[in-house]
Amino acid sequence: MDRTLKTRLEAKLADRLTGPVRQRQDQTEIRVRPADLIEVLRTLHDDPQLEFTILADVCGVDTGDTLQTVYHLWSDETPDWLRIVVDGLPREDPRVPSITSLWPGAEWSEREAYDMFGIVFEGNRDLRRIYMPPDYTSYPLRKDFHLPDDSARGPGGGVRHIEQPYAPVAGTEHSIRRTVKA
Amino acid sequence: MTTIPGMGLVRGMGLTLSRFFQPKATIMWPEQQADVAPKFRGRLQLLYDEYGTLKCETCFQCAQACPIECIDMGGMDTRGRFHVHWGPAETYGERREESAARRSGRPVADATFDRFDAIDLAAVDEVLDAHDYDPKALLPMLEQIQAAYGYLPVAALKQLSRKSGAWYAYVYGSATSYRHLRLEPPTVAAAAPAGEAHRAAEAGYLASLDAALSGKAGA
Amino acid sequence: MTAATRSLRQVATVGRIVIPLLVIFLIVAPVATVLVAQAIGPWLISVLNSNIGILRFVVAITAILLFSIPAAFIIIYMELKVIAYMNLRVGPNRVLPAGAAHSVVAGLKVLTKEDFTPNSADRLVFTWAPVLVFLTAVMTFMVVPFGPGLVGAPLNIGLLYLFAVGGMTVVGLLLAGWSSFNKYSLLGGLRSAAQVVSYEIPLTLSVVGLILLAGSMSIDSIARQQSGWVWDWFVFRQPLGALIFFIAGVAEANRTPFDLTEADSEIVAGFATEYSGMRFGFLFFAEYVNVFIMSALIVTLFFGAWNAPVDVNWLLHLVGVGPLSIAFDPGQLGGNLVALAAVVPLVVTLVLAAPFYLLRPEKPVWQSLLIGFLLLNLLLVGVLGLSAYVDWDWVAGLIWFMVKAFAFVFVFVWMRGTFPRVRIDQLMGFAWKWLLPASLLNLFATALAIILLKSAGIN
Amino acid sequence: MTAPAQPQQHPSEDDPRIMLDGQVGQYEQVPPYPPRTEREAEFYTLGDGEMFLNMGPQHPSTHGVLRVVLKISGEKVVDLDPVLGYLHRGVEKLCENSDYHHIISQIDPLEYVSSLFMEWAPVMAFEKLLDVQVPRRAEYIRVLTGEMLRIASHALFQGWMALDLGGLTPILYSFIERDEIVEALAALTGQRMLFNYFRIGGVNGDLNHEFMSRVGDWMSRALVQHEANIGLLNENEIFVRRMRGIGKVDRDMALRMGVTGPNIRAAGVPFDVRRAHPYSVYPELEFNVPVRGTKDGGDSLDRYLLRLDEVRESIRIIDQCLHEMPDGPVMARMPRLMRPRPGRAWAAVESPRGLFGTYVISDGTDQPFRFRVHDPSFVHLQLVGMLMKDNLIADTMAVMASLDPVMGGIDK
Repeated sequence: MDRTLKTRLEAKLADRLTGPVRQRQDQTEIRVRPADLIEVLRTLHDDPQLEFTILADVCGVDTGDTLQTVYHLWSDETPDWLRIVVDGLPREDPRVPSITSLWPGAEWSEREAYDMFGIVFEGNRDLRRIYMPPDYTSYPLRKDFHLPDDSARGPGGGVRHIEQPYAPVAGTEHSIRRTVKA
Repeated sequence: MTTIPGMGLVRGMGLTLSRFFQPKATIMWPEQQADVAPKFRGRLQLLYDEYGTLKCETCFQCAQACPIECIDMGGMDTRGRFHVHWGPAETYGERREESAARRSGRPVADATFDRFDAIDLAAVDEVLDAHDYDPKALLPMLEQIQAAYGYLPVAALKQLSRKSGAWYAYVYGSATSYRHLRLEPPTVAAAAPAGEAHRAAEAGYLASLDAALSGKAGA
Repeated sequence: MTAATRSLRQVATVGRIVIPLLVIFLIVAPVATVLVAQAIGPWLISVLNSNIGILRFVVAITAILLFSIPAAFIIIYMELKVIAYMNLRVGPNRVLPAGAAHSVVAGLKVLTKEDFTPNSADRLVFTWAPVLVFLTAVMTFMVVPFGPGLVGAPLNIGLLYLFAVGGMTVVGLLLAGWSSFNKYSLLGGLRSAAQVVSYEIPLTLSVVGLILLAGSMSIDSIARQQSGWVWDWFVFRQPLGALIFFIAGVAEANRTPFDLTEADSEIVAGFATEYSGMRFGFLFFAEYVNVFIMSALIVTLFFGAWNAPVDVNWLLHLVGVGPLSIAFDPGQLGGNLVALAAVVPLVVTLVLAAPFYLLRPEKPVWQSLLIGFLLLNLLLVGVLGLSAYVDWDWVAGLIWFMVKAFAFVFVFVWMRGTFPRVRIDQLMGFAWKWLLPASLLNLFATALAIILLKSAGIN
Repeated sequence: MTAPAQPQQHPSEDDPRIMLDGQVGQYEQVPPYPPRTEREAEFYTLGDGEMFLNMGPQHPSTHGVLRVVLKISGEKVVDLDPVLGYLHRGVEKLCENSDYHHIISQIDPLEYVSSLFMEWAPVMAFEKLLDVQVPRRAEYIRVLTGEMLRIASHALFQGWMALDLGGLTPILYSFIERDEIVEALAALTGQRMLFNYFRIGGVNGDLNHEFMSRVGDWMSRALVQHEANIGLLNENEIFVRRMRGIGKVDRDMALRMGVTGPNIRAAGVPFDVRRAHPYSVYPELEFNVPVRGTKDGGDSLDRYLLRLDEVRESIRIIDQCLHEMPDGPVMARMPRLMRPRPGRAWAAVESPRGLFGTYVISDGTDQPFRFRVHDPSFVHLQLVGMLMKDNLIADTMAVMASLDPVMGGIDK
């Protein structure tokens, strides 16, 4: 845990953070709003005291209620990995600005997140499905995607046609079986 | 790169020529078998006894012991109740066509398959809550689940396994070993004639056969 | 009716077929032959004599066609085995000892495969392109001298014919690539067109110096001028020419490192992508026939053709013996010949078998006798071969020519086992920027040297 | 009553009906659906004298089942569009529905050339979630086996590289070199390819005699053999001329494109996760991070040579591991059933291809709620599109091979 990184982040980003800077083991986590994302990343990249030059990962997360995008950064100035979480994206129309203007290499990762979660990255020049066929309609990594056989857990929940939306069961208020407090 | 142009090419050719005369690395399989490490773990296979009978008794102990549940079992359980299939259905001959039809997206009329459908699991969760998710209280939990549903749906067993952390093999083994627990709904027997309807021609043939055989006695 | 018919009725069905056939072959056929020879023999001989050119051509083309197939098989086998050994593998090893018949079996496999034509291909061209490729490859054989006098057509413009016909291969490849209706094939065909046409120029120019030196375009004459010792070969008078010819020849034969036309990691199989069955077999064979022709040409033009590297006669003269010749006519032995033929093999067999019998008395006698008989055969073959080598110069020439040609085939295969492939722009750049100037330089230097030597009065 | 208007349906590429009705394929629009993005529309519009060349998914040199659509003008590549997904099996979804033990075997075949690294990153992430201290001996064994596999992977890279340039022989020498290593690892782990050896909290089984004797045997000639094998290519003029100057990646481009591993070090950036964010026992070991490339970046040849430098460093690390291997247990005391408390963890290792990371979210059950795999090949393959502009078709293979992608990792 790098305490100086915490104080620096609090000083530089101040009100752009939507929550406290969380630290655990070798990871530091901050949360920002979608609208602030580009500015925050630019500050992190350009600031001489932060200099997060390497983008390690871009991914989407479905918490069961809302969607998130998560970015992992590395800097020579700190021994910690920095994680930026953009949360609170609505399930119906998740939109987040693309960071391809800063890291063009994020293009395919954003395509993957779009393919798997349906998150629309505004500004990505080539936002189309990357793994799934072009006529595919659902988003497989979302929690409401019905898995054909619940995987390795024994006698499957039925081998079904692969793309069948999860049918809500009468009497339950919502169709997602697992959620996480994000 | 070397200073003299072409020298690298010549040296490369020298290397290949020297390799031309060296002993070869090929193993002449099958005359010569590869040197396999004693720890090598290859394919699983079942053993036969000296009378040629399969030694496996479908006791599920291996499946329970396997840390990553890579062992699959297929066949009838010891009480001859129904087919048990773990893993991909197409590995078992008798289910192959059915599975192929299902994967093609066509509807398959199969009463036994309904037991794998998703159900309302609120009752299971209540039972689990009441017993503090403790797998030690497996039998009371199974009994209460059966009381709630009338039988033990597979989805309920899976939920029980997932929430309590007990291996599915363990849960399933317990559920099948007690006579008062049942995995099929009590109405399955009533549903059997409905299954006959799928085989209309056969039913008609059976009816006529029945008439031909018992007609004299009936009349 | 008679005893003969009655006894014939008693033999089995097979006998009823075999006995008349035997009668025909043993009695009727010789009699008929003699009669026919008596009747139309002189006329037939006069016809053949007056058409000796045509007869020679027919015999030559048949022999060459028959020769090209096993030659290709041997080269394919060599390629498999040599590259395998260089890769530290064993290579083919299942069909016959050391997999010797592997390529033959592979050829049979190719014959049995489906002959597939793509839907949108130009059927006529697609069908005939492999034939054209194979034909041009075989046609070049016509002027290759396998030994003194062993040449299909002793043209006095043999070299010109060779380059003219050899250049036609590219037409076949281009047609094959174009007619397949496949982009990979098209690229392969165009690549081969560009490559072969570019390398044709240095290939031809590098030989012009040699033509000046030899003063002839007849391949036979060029070969004869290289007789004698190793240093009489043209490679020592035209080293640059030989190098350019070799490099350009590798490119002409589409071999590594210039095998861009069928670069499998880039354009799958080039012009051959859509071919299957025996049509693919033709393309495949043509490639290896081309390899043999290139090696044969290099040997013929620069490495002494059929000549042995040592001047045997000179050596013998040094020792004091005249030209060796086994002037032995079996006919002069007369009746003794029969006795010799009856006794000598028997005696030699027994002599050869004796040590095996004496050393292993526990084994049955017939084994030793069999070994003795086999050894006798080996001995006979060796003696006959040796006498043929000494007595007939075409046998000696053929042996030396084949040894040298297959040595160069080995070099081709060796290069394939070692080198990666060049890029298309490097390939073209190499041809036009390096090989062409170098071959021109070679030509001017040769011409200048000849003029200077002539004016100085030497030769 | 009229039926509601059907949305216009464009047949899928693999719809069998497409082969039955209508004129088949040849003059059909490519691709058979309207463009979805501007980039796609731009790419699939042909200029003057250009044509498409569909390379893959079945092609001798696309490293698995990659499909690349090349837009070419003669032999020159104008633009290209890699199409992924032919090997996609949804490993993230599979892992989210497997428990923590299963994941190790689920993720093993991901990048089948260096599968120990695929186990290492998730295992590290789970250990962070569970707050487990891994025994030092286990860490040393992990480093030892990992570095051996790195050598095997780089050896194979060298052979592939030559094969893609048309050289037939080096791939066999590479496989012989790799075979010795995987045989040794098989003596330790029981498998030759998908080792399934790392466990949460340690490794599955201690070093055994056969492994040690095989390793000693191999180490005694590893360097000599390696030097002999690379002589075939490194001094070869044809090879060097084909590799030099193509696929140049400069420092800024490498950082912006998210390149990691040997590819970024060949561009002059000394970023190596083993040093940049040390994990396991790497801080205790002595080794250099080789860097190549000039001021204006590194080309394909630099990337090739850098991997050979790394092999030498790996041999050094293995030597140190064998000498300094401490005694002790190889597994921490772990509960059989793992239910880490809710939280998030990210762990990254330096795989032979670059930064391989996993991101795990736990919700308190025995299965991860979200399991994210970051594969370096996936990022590197993007570069091909940028590097290939105005190069030749043959260079596509050279550049792609020098980036060393493995389709199993890219398609997940």
